[in-house]
Amino acid sequence: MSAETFSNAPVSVAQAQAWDAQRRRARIQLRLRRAGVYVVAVALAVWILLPIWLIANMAFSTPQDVRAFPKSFFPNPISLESISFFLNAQGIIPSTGNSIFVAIVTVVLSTILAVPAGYAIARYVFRGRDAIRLVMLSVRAFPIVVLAVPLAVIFLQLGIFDQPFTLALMHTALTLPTTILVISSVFASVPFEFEEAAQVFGCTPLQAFFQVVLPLALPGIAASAILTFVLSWNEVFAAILLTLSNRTLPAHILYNLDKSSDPFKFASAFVMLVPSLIFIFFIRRYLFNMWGQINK
Amino acid sequence: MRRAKWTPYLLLVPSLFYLALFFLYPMTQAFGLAFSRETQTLSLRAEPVESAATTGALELQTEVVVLDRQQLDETLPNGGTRPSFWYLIQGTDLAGETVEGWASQRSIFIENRRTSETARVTGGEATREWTFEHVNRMLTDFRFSSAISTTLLLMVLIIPAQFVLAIIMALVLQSQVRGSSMFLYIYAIPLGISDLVAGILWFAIFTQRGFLNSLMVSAGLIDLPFIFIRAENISWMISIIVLAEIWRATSIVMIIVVSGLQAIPKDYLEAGEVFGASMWQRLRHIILPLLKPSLQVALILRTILAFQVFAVVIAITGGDILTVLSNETFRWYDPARFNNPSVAAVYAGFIMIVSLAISLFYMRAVRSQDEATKSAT
Amino acid sequence: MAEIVIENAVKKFGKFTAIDNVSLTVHEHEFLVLLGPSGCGKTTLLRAIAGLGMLDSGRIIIGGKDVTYLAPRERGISMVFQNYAIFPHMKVFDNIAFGLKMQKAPKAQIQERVENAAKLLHIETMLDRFPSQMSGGQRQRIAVARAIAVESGIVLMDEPLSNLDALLRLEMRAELKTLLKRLGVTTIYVTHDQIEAMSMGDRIAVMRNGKVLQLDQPTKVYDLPVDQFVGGFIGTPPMNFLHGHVHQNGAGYVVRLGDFSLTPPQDVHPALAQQRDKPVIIGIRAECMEPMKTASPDAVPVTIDVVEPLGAQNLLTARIGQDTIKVSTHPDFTVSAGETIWLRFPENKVRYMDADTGRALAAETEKALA
Amino acid sequence: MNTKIRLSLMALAAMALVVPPALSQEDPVTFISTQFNVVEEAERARAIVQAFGSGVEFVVSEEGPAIDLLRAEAQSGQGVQDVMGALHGTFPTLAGEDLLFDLTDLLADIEASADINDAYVELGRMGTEDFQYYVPWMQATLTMAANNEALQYLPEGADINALTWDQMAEWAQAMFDATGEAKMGLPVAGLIHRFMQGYMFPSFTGGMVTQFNSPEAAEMLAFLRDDLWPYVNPQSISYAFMNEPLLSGEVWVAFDHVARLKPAFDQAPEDFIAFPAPAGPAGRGFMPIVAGLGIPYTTGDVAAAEDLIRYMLSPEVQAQVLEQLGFYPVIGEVDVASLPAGAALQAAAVAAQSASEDGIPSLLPVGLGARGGEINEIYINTFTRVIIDGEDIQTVLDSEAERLQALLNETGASCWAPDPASEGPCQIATGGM
Repeated sequence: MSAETFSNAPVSVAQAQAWDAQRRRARIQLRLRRAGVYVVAVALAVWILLPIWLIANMAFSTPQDVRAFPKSFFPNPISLESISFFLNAQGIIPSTGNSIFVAIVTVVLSTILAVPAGYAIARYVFRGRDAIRLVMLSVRAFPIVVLAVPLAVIFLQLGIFDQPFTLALMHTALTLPTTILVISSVFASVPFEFEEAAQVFGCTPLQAFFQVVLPLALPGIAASAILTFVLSWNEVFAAILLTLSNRTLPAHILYNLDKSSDPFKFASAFVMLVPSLIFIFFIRRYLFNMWGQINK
Repeated sequence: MRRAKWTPYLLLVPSLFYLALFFLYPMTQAFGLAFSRETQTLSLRAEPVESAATTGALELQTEVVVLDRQQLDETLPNGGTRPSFWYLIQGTDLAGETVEGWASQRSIFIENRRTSETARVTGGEATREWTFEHVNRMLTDFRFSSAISTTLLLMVLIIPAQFVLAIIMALVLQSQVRGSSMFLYIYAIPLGISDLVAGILWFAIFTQRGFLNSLMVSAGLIDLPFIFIRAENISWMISIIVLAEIWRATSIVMIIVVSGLQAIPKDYLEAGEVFGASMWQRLRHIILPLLKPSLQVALILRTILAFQVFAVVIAITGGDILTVLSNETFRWYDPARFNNPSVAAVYAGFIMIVSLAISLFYMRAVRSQDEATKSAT
Repeated sequence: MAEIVIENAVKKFGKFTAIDNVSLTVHEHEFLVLLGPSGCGKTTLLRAIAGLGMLDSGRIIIGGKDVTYLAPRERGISMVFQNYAIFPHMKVFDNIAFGLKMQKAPKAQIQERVENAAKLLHIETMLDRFPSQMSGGQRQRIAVARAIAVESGIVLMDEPLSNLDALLRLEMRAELKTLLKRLGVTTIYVTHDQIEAMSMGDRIAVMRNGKVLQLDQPTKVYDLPVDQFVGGFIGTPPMNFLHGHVHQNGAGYVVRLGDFSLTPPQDVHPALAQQRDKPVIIGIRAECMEPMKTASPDAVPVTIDVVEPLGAQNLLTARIGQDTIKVSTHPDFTVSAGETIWLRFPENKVRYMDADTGRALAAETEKALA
Repeated sequence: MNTKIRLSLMALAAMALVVPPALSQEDPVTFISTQFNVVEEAERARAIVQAFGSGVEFVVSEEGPAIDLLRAEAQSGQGVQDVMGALHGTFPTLAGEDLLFDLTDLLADIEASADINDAYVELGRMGTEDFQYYVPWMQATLTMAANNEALQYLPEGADINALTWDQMAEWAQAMFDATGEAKMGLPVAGLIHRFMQGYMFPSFTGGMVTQFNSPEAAEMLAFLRDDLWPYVNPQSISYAFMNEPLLSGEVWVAFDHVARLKPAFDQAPEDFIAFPAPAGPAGRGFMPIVAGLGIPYTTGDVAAAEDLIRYMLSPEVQAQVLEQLGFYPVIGEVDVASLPAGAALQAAAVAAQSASEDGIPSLLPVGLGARGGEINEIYINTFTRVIIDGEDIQTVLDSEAERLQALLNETGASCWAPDPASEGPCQIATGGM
């Protein structure tokens, strides 16, 4: 059934035209506003991407072009000379290996420690729960420098200084509070009813955890693991203090920064940046979840 | 939610133990480093062996007379041998007494092992004592005050700009423009970028033959490259660091703000619209007040991180002319420079105290508002 | 003047049409209820009137002014939200004063209007509190007070009572109705609760699938539903629908229900003519039938399946052919399951509907929408 | 493609897990060096060292950790490091803790076939008479380098091999006036402390430490601040190595360590010339940098370690080190003539600098030990406070002199040339305390 028009006054042609004009104007205004937002969005994106483009441009230029002035904003010719020079330079492959090793150990350790702790915070009401959350928050707020210096001295005394494994211990300490809070929010987002249902249908609490909760929480835990990886991969202050001959990639680069040529510098920045680009892409959807919960 | 007596504690024990091991223990050690000093005194021995009874003690740099010497052949654990020299020396100790006894070559400097008649004490056993010397060294270091002021200046310049930018980013993302998931990714990219890389990126733009000068010279705006990184005009270097830090660390604020925004029921904003609030009024009267808890978290986090700003500064300025607190910590720790972990520990403690104090101040400021909110209960 | 005219409003979300060419007029001082099941587009329509979502086509005219493309704040309306949207960071006073403050009203005026609104809603003692310390009902009152404080003349309400418990809802219903009548504001009120709609509205617009099916006074909508859906949606129990057959009977028509024949009123006959020898739906409300314990030629026998004594009435569930019928009887009318009773269908209470489209076969249907 | 990336990532991770930095083969000769820490240099040095034999391992380390390592090995009695290569300044700590073999016999053996610079042999004895802590390994210094473009602005009548600091300032000003850019560069984020210690202070005061707060030192700083710095490229504050700014053309005239200038000479020998540092009123201060090779007591194989040192002192290796790493031979038997153009240019400048008649070789005080870095900070601070921060010269000199004297007293470090040798801690003549 089609509805009828109920406005009683007949519409004059002039008025109809006026309405049309008004409609057009409003549309344009709306579109302008949208376009405005879009322009801001794009401008912000350019602001983020431009430096990355420039460094990529440098990384793929010949060393001559890197030193040229004025510099070109596009690599011409595209050259892998700088990148391959960087990758072949002494210490890069081992320090990359160290970085990956440290990051993996950090991820494994902090996840193993954080899963039970996060679960406890998410699921149980107990005396001191808020205090523990507060401790987590304040601990993650500690300046790294405060810990790195004494830890370096302690590790030296213990004879475990300058080993990737000990750096991973330190990185675990740095990332653990964040990881616990993130994982607790991941668990909190799995409805408790599921677990109860599983138990009603015959699971032990442990079975319920492994059969129901963990599979549901796994993507979130994986995202938190990636975040932990990125944190460890980028961390430079503790790394430069706690390692010497077994430096991680950022520490190695920072230490050689003032001694390195520009092509090396720019290639190193680019190579360090690439994993971040990839990892952030994978966890972009989880970022808000993780932080949304930490806020609370 | 469950109630249980022991389970949650059991689950938390490993983490808490770990944190105690890597936070509490280093903290106490840092305290020890910062407030104690190692001094050396040479214990003289009755016989030319380390285990012999002591006959007295001498301060470092004491000039001594060599009365007798002995050359022993020491067998090393790896099977080799080395000559080992012991000297019967005599000198004046702290109390003014003349003491004499045996000391190994390790502890004294002697020009000729076989013929010299005098030597100087250069080694001994370490003893620790409490001291404010390291605190004093930090306070009297001429870079200390400039490190503080630069750090604070950076904080004051960076944080507000980051918040404004992060809120704009968040609002743009909230407005659901086309491709907003792509924009979200792009805005989040710096989250994974280390301060070191960010520093190199922005250095490449602002260095004398960098991109900005390339652009300006190519465009004919200037004839000669403008030198931004120069000691005569610190404000340029500050500006570059500020830009780099805003570029790098706004993402985290953006994430926090967006998740805070998402938690604000749409109703509130619509109610604002219906009741006549303009976009600005909605931001001012509804969004920002409701975002406050999120902004607080971000503010504390950013403040603490601002005190740790390090690699960006090094990468852009070289780190000597323009210095910040964490750079000073590193300078004092660095074996190639001061090689003095004690002063570094004092710096680290200072950073911690200041950033905790500021965080507490924020929390206090927040709480007074919260209490106002709840006072009517 | 606070008349609201909606002309040919269309709103689509992708392929889904939320508002499908709706036109209606809300008169000044009128209390109009938009009623319909969830997803029928009533809230979308309300939001379009508020300006919280722009129409794809069509126009909205408020007080003679075309507001189709205006922002909400330029439309001179106020609104009560389903979840109240009471700002948690503002005291009750500031919440109520919000609209006025946004318009930068003078302080004295704000004070006066807030106090008046608060008094009207009996929350004048709570102005200094924060909403977090208030109950659902109190928040509801704040939301209403905020809406009336701006004195815009138009209040839009989006299921405002749905979050209250049953008792409170009953109380608020009456209070809101009198309050809004007294203030003389034009109200558009969205609900899915047909009792609320019946009890509060001057007129009800029943919506389904983005269309307004019927717009009329509550009693009209109740008694003369425009189609099977409206009849089924409104009323507890819903209208009974029986399957009949149209037969020509000389110049006129009868509708056969099994062996039983119903004689429709004359004005339906032209419509029935079109349905000759076809099935037709007979709609009748449970309380409109006369139950009898003895057979009568003008009554149809039915077998009782279930008897539900509800106090004020007895609700019988009976079978008539393949159809089930609900009959509401006086509590004194005592029967038990398995018995047969006879039902008389008063001629003017029966609605005849097209078996395919469900639309009523009646001349006054068209008029009812006016 | 995805799998490829994943595989290579896994391989990298596996490498990190399977081949932890520990060693693999059985007991090679391990050569730990505090030199050639720069990525590119370390690779070339490794290639040279490994030509000695299959089992040799070349490890680079910063000074502090290298010392800690030897210390730790001495405590355990078992050592992996067989040869220690370091700058002269590193050895006092090792000597003080008695960690090194006496190499007197080895040195005599080498000297039978090679002529080692006597001054450096003496340095290797660390002030003792009968204990050779290290065998001199190689030497370096800091010189000037200039782009040929700059030569046209050289003040008239100036001999580039015998410049004075005043002429240098004139030159820098002439370049500035002509191009509008400050074309002189100093490594302010690099070895600026060496510039002060070994060049400015000795050239103006005739000493490095003892004349620290003398009127001549004040004059020198005033010259630096008023006459030279205005024509120094302001971005010098971020320069650590001068080869990059030279190569890119940001600066035309630069001062730096020969090794740090070397890449420029290697890449574009035709564009650059090298020349000695200018002279001041007191002479031509310059800083010879000597590196030595020592053998820790904990070596497992003294004979192999000695062989490696002999190898490192052979003319061929010394020539290779010069050619590829920019460190100069300590023996006289190296044929410099056959060097590539860039290396030859630098070698000539080094020779001219050390052979100049008014030359003042300047060495750091000996015995600063673990606090060796602190003396550098004092000279850096002096530069920063006066030149960058614009503090009053004498105030800065006096307060830094106080720190310097305290440092010397606490460590017992003694003076070397150009300051008169001291008994006990070096003393600043004008009363630092």
